[in-house]
Amino acid sequence: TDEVDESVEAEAPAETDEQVLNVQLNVEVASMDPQIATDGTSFEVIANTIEGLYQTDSDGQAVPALVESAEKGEDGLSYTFKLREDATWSNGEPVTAHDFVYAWRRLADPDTGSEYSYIMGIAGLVNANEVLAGEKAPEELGVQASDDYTLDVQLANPVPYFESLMSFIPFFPLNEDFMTEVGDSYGTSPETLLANGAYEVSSYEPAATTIELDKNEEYYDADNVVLDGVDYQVIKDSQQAMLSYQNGDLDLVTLAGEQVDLFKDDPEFVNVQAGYLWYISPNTLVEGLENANLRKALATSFDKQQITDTILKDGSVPADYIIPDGLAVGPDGKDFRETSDTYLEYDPEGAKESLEAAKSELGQDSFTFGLLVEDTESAINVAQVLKSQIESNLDGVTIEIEQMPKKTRLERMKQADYDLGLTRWGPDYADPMTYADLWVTDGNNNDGAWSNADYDELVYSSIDGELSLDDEARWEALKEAESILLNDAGVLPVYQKGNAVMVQDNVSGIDFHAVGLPRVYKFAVKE
Amino acid sequence: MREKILEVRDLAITFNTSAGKVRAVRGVDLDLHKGETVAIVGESGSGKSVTTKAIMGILSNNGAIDSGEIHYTFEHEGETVTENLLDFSKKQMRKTINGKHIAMIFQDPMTSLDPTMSIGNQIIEGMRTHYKTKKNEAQKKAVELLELVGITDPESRMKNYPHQLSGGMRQRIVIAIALACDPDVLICDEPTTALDVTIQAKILELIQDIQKKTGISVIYITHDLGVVAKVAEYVNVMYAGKIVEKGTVEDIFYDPKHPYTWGLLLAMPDLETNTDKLVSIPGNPPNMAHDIVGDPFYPRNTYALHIDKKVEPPLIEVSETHSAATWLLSEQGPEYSLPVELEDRITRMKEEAKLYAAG
Amino acid sequence: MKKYILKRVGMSVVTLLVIVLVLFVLMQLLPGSPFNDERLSIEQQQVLMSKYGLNDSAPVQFFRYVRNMLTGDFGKSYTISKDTDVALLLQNRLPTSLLLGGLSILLGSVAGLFLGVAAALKHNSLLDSAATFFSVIGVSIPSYVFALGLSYFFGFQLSWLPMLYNADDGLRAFALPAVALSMTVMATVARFTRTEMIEVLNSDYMQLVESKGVSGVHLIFKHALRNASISIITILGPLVVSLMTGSLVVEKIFSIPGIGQLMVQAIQSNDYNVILALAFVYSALYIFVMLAVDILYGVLDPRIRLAKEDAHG
Amino acid sequence: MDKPLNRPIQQTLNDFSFIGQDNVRVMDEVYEEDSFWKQLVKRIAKNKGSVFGFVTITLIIFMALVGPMISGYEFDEQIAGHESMAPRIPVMENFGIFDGSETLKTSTGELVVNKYETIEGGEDAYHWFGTDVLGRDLFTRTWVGTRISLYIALVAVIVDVFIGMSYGMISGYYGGKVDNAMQRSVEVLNGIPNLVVVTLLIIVLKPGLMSITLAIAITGWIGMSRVSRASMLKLKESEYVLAARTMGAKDMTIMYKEILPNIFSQLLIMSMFSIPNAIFTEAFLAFVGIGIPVPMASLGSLISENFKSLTTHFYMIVPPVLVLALLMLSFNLLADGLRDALDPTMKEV
Amino acid sequence: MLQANQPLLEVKDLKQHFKISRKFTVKAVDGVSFKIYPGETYGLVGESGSGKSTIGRSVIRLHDITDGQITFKDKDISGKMDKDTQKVLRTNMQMIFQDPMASLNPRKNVLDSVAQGLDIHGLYDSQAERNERVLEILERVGLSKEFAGRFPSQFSGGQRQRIGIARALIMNPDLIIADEAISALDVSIQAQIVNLMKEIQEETNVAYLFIAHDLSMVRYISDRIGVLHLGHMIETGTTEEIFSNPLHPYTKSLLSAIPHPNPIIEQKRTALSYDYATSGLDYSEGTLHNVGGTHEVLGTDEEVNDWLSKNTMKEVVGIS
Ligand SMILES: Nc1ncnc2c1ncn2[C@@H]1O[C@H](COP(=O)(O)OP(=O)(O)OP(=O)(O)O)[C@@H](O)[C@H]1O
Ligand SMILES: Nc1ncnc2c1ncn2[C@@H]1O[C@H](COP(=O)(O)OP(=O)(O)OP(=O)(O)O)[C@@H](O)[C@H]1O
Ligand SMILES: [Mg+2]
Ligand SMILES: [Mg+2]
Repeated sequence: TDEVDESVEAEAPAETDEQVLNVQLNVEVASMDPQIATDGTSFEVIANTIEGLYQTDSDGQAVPALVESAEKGEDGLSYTFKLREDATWSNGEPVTAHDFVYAWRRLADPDTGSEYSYIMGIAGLVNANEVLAGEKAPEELGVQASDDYTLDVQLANPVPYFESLMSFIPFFPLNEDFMTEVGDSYGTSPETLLANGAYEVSSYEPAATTIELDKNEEYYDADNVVLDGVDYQVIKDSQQAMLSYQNGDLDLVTLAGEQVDLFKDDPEFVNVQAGYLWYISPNTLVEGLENANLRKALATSFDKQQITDTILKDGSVPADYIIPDGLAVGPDGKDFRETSDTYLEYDPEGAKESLEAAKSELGQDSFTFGLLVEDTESAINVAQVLKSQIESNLDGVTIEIEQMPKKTRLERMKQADYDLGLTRWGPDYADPMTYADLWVTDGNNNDGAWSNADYDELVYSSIDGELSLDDEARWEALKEAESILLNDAGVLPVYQKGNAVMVQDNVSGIDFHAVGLPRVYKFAVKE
Repeated sequence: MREKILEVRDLAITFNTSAGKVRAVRGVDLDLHKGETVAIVGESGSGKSVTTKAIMGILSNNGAIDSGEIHYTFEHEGETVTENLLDFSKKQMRKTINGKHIAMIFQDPMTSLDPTMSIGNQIIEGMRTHYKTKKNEAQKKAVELLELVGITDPESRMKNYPHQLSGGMRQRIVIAIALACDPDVLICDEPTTALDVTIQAKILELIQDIQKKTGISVIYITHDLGVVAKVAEYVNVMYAGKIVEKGTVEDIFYDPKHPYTWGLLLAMPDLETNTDKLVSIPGNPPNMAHDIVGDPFYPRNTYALHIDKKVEPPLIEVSETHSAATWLLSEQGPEYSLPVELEDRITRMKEEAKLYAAG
Repeated sequence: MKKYILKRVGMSVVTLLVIVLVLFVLMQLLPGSPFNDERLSIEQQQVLMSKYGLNDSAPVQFFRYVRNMLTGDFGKSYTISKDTDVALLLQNRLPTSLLLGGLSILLGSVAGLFLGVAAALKHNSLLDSAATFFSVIGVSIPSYVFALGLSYFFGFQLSWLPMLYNADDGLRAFALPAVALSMTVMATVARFTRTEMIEVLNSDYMQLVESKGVSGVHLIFKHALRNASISIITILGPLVVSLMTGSLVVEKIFSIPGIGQLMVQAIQSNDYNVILALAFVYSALYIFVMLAVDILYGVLDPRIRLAKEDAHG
Repeated sequence: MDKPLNRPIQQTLNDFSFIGQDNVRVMDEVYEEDSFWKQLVKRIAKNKGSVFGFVTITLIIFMALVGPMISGYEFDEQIAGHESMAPRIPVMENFGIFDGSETLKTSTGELVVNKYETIEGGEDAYHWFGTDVLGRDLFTRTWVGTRISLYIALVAVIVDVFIGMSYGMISGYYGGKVDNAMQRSVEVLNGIPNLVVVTLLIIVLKPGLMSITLAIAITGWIGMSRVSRASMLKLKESEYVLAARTMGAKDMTIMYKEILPNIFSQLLIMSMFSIPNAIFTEAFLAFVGIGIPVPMASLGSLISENFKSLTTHFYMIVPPVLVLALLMLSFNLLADGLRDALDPTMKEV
Repeated sequence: MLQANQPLLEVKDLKQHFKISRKFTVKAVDGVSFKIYPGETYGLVGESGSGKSTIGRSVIRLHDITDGQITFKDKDISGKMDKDTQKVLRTNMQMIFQDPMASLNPRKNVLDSVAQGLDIHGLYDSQAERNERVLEILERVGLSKEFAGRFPSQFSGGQRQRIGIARALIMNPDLIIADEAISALDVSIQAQIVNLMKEIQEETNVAYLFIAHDLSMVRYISDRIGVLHLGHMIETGTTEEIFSNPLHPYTKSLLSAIPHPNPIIEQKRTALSYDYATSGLDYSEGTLHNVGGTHEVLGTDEEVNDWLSKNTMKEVVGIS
């Protein structure tokens, strides 16, 4: 079979002094198709092989990649991107503006069934929402190639974070000719994949537990790529992964819980911030939880610090906010969090007071709420601590943990068939809006049906209303929105996720990001 | 000249069971001469099979031989040797004695053949292990053997499996297996009890026939006196792990001395029996897991003496060939007469025999 | 025999269809859909549902599924490996699972037979107790504990064998996981063999064989084991299936691309086509193995073989 | 023959007279044998393995009942600061074992720590089996978990006995078409991977002990039904069953009054062999995250919980694995012993 | 034994076929007729597999019969029975079995085993009455009262068989089917049981269908005998008629095969052999011919005449 042939081939050069980075993945790649993939692991592998208009630098800022120069229209409603002409696909074809047009239309086309198609609406392209809804043809989307290397984009409203959005995988280009050639089998083997980035796939099959990437010699910036390749190994058991790391078989692993204790003093230990924010969504349709005081009591009754320090230990930090730290930089050049307040800090006394207030308002002395949790180790552990602390700090409140697979939890929450749900949200782009628009009335992910007219007003205006035209005012408005949400305890933030990773000391140059791509290896070096 | 080939002396065997020690055989003496047939008769559980299994060296693991000797005289590498089989290891037994010199036929033909092996292979197996006979030679001999035991179309039968044959045929196969390595002694442990009368008659005649042709010695175990009458020259009556009467067939049938033998003879109605009631031996045989004090038969014995309660009678010689273990025969023994029915029966039998001899 | 096998195969196909139907019904009961991620709007969910035909009525879906299945098309994966043919996933993962399962069955049953036969031959001896103890330990300790232990000692401490699966290592890659998985097989086979062997060794026909003078290896292999094996393969059948179709935990520990993990993932993410396909493979394998066991009975036991020949020409 | 005729014993004249007809037993001697149960107990008692099994199971049951009460901790009590503490047992600590210290193999070298010495009030704290990552006392949790596993064992036996046995018996007794249909159904059920059935079930139902019970109930009885069917097939042709039929006994009477008592003990023992299976199923469910709901614990869920700390805090997984293994071992040994005791022919060869 | 004119049991043209597979049917019993009168013993003999047990079981309705008619106490018991008929059958016809160990439920003590019939049909008013009757019957078969609480494993074979007889007897049956009831017992015990059965017959006038292959016992106990071969009744008549004048070649070979405890004769005698396949006979062609008295033999006219013309006893030497 193929497998055998490959192994024979792979055997020979393995002994040479190649610089190959060995990286652990937690889960298999779900798709190598930039418009279909949705998860971080797939994004990481795709981003190694395909490059978009922009890429993220080590500070998380969007820097030009395939784009040579960008021109933003006066009103912020149009962009003209000049593409670099030395970029080619791994089959020798040049990367052109048509590839972007093709990919974007594909993204928006309902027939593609891309789960990320809504991002086209976020990006604000003209006709995006109509195309998504199937009311207009994908060809009417506000993007054209005026020549091979010029990409014209029309926006329906100003999108301050548009350029940062362009480093997001769904906007990456695909070659139409190649796609028609391979058809449905795109991304099922190295032969059915094209690369225009730093690496190209040399070994891959769907649901593989090992993936091998080789340096892409055709890459326009190949001179700056030092590694000869990246080998991924899917290892789901963190202990086994750690043993392999200690064996020297891996260069990069993610640690879990208890392991941190053993390695936190190691010079190879690195703590990196991830964008994910974990919070409890209260279902305000449930009796009792419509009461803001009760929600507040719940929100302030657990010790977030203890959760992050003794349970998670992975660099997660308590979240007294809902817009994560390090997500977005405002017009003032400062991180959102730097200039905004904190809310709902752990305050057992205050919690008790709120509870008393709630009790008298509701005329009820005891409350029992179910807490939906998905069945991952950390979520379950966190839930147990939450239960224990809420129950000990709030007299009369009982929490019943209901654990289930993620899909089931999502379904239950979508159906509003829950009391409290431990859930999370990861940013899609570097702007507070990626969180703020979650809790507008009737919002798609506003499972708890929290509703506040002022909040809605602020958010909608920031998206495409008046506020969208004024960056500073918009920034302030989003801060205000956060305060409205959290002062009313519309959600109960718990922590912002961090990752504890180990990187061998002979490895450097790996970029870790909180938004978009978690890890970028383009400039990685292994001595 | 009678040539003694097997001599068992004072053989005692115990089994370890959850119910305690079972003294299955309690000092058995047995002699077998060349070309002759010795029958062992007795009730179920009297120790017949155990005795012969000990001779074959195939006692089950929980059995132990407490005492005794089994002297066997055979040709070994051209010489006639006499060895105590009990000194042989299991391995030696399998290699030198089993099959090659002493072969055995078991009670139930339905279960004594390996269901997964063709009968041909089962027959040649012994030859192949003992004499390393070439396969085709062994097969040729097997076909001959099948013919000898009266199986028609032997070639095609070789390929059959046990389940394809009737009980009578299977027993013939077992006999063929036993004869395969030309043994000197054939032990038949109730070879016909599981078969019906017509087939039984044929098998018995077959064994007699083979004996005539090959001069093999046979130990024949049965509880059917009719069978004994048909096949045996010498008879040992066994009760509760001991031999209680031994003698020639004539001795046993026409001049029985032990009350147990009387009982056995009478329990079987012959064609003239017209009485309302059969004469039966009352009660049940003793439980061998218990200690036996005195004569184990006395509780069932209408001729029991007081001494039977205390002392087990030894074998007392009546004639050169005939002896019985009953105090009735001792010098101090009381006067007694045979049961009337038995007297009648014996007279009748003698007359019958005379008539028959006359034609 | 041929006719018999044909008949059995026919019956198996029907059984298989019923199984698929049952699975289909079960699948309808699963809460949630594969497309309920936070980021999907209701409209988009609908788009995806209709893309995969999940909005059709259950009978329509069922018949379409069966029709496609007959042409080797198991549909596409919805979430695990988005939009890839499930057949391709199977093609990638099944051989590994089969190989691993096969190896551990082989290892386990050889070791188990050995232990069981030894125990039966030396019945009630120290060896017997030791074998019993081993086999009880084997069934008492979860295989993943063995797996991690083996991995730690032989992989990490001693570095003799690879801790992680890598196709390039060939059979070496299977050494540790196969041993870990084989413990249960060994234990089960050993206990069963012991019981069966004792019974067979005790049977009338073994006495006849012994009285022929046959002993040693010949006695054990040609007669005892052959007869005992008729019932041993009965328990081996289901074991083969469950091992061949992967052990989730051991796969996880050694990072083996097998179908055990895939199955759990599929169930948890409502990837119906993958669940169905894997379950189908399982059932087919089960039925196939049962058929094989049946045929093997015939090979080992002439009573069965010949009875079938008689009954079916 | 050649033995001395008269041995030197005291003989009176009377000895050689007839006892007479009267002394002959007309009524029979009984074959004195202990009753079935007495024999069984005797045989079991002789089997060291099964005695060990029985004693261990009794001990474990006792500990499961009493253990959680004597530790002074609640099973779900998370003591802040007490996370991941090594076992510390009074008296033993004086010998340098179980004194609460553990060796951490950090990347920068081995490190002996004793949390009892570093945390506030730690000197007086004793966690006999240590604590888990959430700071819960493992001794308490282990025995609470044992309760669940024992409960599962009980469920397995009950299911085996009620569903499996009845199914097999009915199938075997009626035979023919009934049997055919019933066996086909079993085949279908068997053809569906257990994992799928069980996980689907638990996902469909509300996760919890009830669902686990049900899951075991649905899949656990098939083996037993086979065995009981086989026994039924064997016994239904036996003469005493025929005897009952000739006297006009009803089918149900025959099945449950005549046949069942004869196979019940065997089947009960067989069902003991399904206990490990059930406990493993539960443990497996715990492993895929749909086992017993937290913060409850079963041995299985404890193993899978603490498995994650195997290379960091080795001691955490030891108690549940040990108890589980002991439990399995004991059930197996006991069942083995019982089976051998019931079938003495096997032991005596 | 006085023969009342009215038969207790009448079996007419009984057929019992077993379907083994689609193509293959065993005709275990293929058209057998006979009658049993009150208080008599009817012996059924024949080689293994000839259908003896099958007849016994069909008569007591353990099988659903394929064809034919069975009348018991004037009631048709060959098809579906109403409640009354069933009760008559189940109480008035009883069976004792071959294997004394297997025919008793090992988990039931003697008391319950023997009382089984009473229990099933609720034939007592009080527990005391039930136990009373069991003890009575136990005494009758020669078992001490103390045995009532014991279990079958605690008895010897002969004792167990007595329990089996007691169980049948307690129902006061008119007919007892004894299928090889003594074959598994030792000779010495056989005599005890046969004596017991005879005594009981004298006392209660019960009739026996006595199935056995030990011809000397059958001869001793039976009033009339039926010889079965391959599912056909080939010869029937009084014991005297069959034994003194066996006509059918199979009967002859059967009688000649009985070994007699008389060594001088036995060692020289060989049994007659008979093989259906080579005999040239076809049982399904023949009809039952009465050859005097109640003596009937199966065959065509020619065959029967041929057999009659030969002096039979010479061939079966040693029989009388
Ligand atoms: N393996 C054994 N374990 C325990 N007891 C045994 C064993 N084999 C035989 N016995 C006992 O030894 C005694 C003699 O048995 P044996 O088989 O020799 O009797 P037998 O005379 O051949 O009877 P049968 O006519 O029933 O074959 C019996 O009481 C029997 O219970
Ligand atoms: N339930 C059954 N199914 C199929 N065949 C049967 C069944 N019962 C009996 N037979 C067959 O019917 C034939 C007659 O059997 P039956 O038991 O009546 O013979 P028998 O004369 O009692 O023999 P034996 O002397 O061996 O007891 C045999 O070939 C037997 O295999
Ligand atoms: Mg015997
Ligand atoms: Mg019969």
